[in-house]
Amino acid sequence: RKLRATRADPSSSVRGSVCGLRALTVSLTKLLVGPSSANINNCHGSCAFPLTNGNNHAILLNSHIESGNADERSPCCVPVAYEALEVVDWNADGTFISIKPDAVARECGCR
Amino acid sequence: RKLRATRADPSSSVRGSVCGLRALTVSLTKLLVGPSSANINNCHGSCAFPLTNGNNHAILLNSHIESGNADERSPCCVPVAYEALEVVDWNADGTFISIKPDAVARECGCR
Amino acid sequence: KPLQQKRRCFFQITESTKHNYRQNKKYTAAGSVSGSVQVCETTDCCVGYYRIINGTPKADILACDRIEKSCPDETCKAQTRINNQFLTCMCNTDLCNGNITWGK
Amino acid sequence: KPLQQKRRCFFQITESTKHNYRQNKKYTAAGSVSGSVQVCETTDCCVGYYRIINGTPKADILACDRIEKSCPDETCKAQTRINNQFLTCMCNTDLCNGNITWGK
Repeated sequence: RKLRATRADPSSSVRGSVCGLRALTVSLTKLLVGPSSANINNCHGSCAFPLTNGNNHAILLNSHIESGNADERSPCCVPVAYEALEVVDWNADGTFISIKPDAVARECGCR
Repeated sequence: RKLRATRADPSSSVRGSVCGLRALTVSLTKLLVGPSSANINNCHGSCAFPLTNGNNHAILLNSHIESGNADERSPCCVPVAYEALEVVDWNADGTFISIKPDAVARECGCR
Repeated sequence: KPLQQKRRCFFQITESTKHNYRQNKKYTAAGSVSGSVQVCETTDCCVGYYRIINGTPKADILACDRIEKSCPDETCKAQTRINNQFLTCMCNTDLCNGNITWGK
Repeated sequence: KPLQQKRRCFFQITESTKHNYRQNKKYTAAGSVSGSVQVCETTDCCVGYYRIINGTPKADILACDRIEKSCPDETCKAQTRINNQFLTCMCNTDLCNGNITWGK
């Protein structure tokens, strides 16, 4: 059910690594009581042709841009699936365990 | 259930328009038999502080970047909800009506 | 707005394969069909989609429009698609999708 | 690996509000509780989470660790959080989370 992708310029195949997941440990001490840090992962890499993990909108957008519309926002490598993170959060009454949804990236795609 | 967002530098409030949906008409003549063009929309705008349409991962990522990690991939304004597009597709046997899922952007967010 | 007669288009869908036929039967929802004519319910556009076999266009779909949404011409002017493997045409007069017209 | 005794931590959760108490009861899943002591099932870390009221830390949670995952110190060294409104400490010896220690 995916559209076929075409390209305008076959010479533009030189590119960085393809869009994918990379570990990223961030400090949480400014936002939360615990934990002090967590691996939330991040998405990095190219979304140029051929799109290996794009949906139909990204394929159509890439085709439009490769036809000469370079000013349009091009597909971006972003998380498309997440996991929750268990933390110790806080309110006026003290600290409490809380589940933060969509906090850890689990899968990347071109969107 | 969202994390509170904090910022490192209160002076960085000058920014472009906030991440949102914009119309985008693309030609489909290279990919499909019909229609000749369609409005698939696209997402444009800033994902800087304060994140109005980010999830917990984007909030944590922004906090990490504003703490001085400028080399990390920052949140990107991308479609987070789509509609399908009805088209006339083709195969070796001829042309046929087909529903392409996730072809038209309906909502944007920072991811 | 005065009472207007509904657009009439030629109707035909090939049975090249079960899959394509099943999909293209959706065109019957665009208006009531009797024989080879369809009376359009929600459009003023007739369309034709053709496969080119040995240089000759063979109609896969003739019907009231479902997806093009616009048809500025009175006759069904051929537009090539996918490296000249297919033709598309659309037009805005009664039974205008029976013949492809060429050139400007 | 020789048979080892499981880590024992002080256990306490406040009933400041129903919401916070209901959430913090999840700490009982980290090990069996008898009185004010918990025997940890899956961790060697004890933790303490404190709110600072009028300059004095008040324990909200004392328990076996669920979320910190690492505890290099033998004593429970105070770490301030959220503009000194809260304290966190974690440690890796039996009943080490009964007292906060300060400084390096």
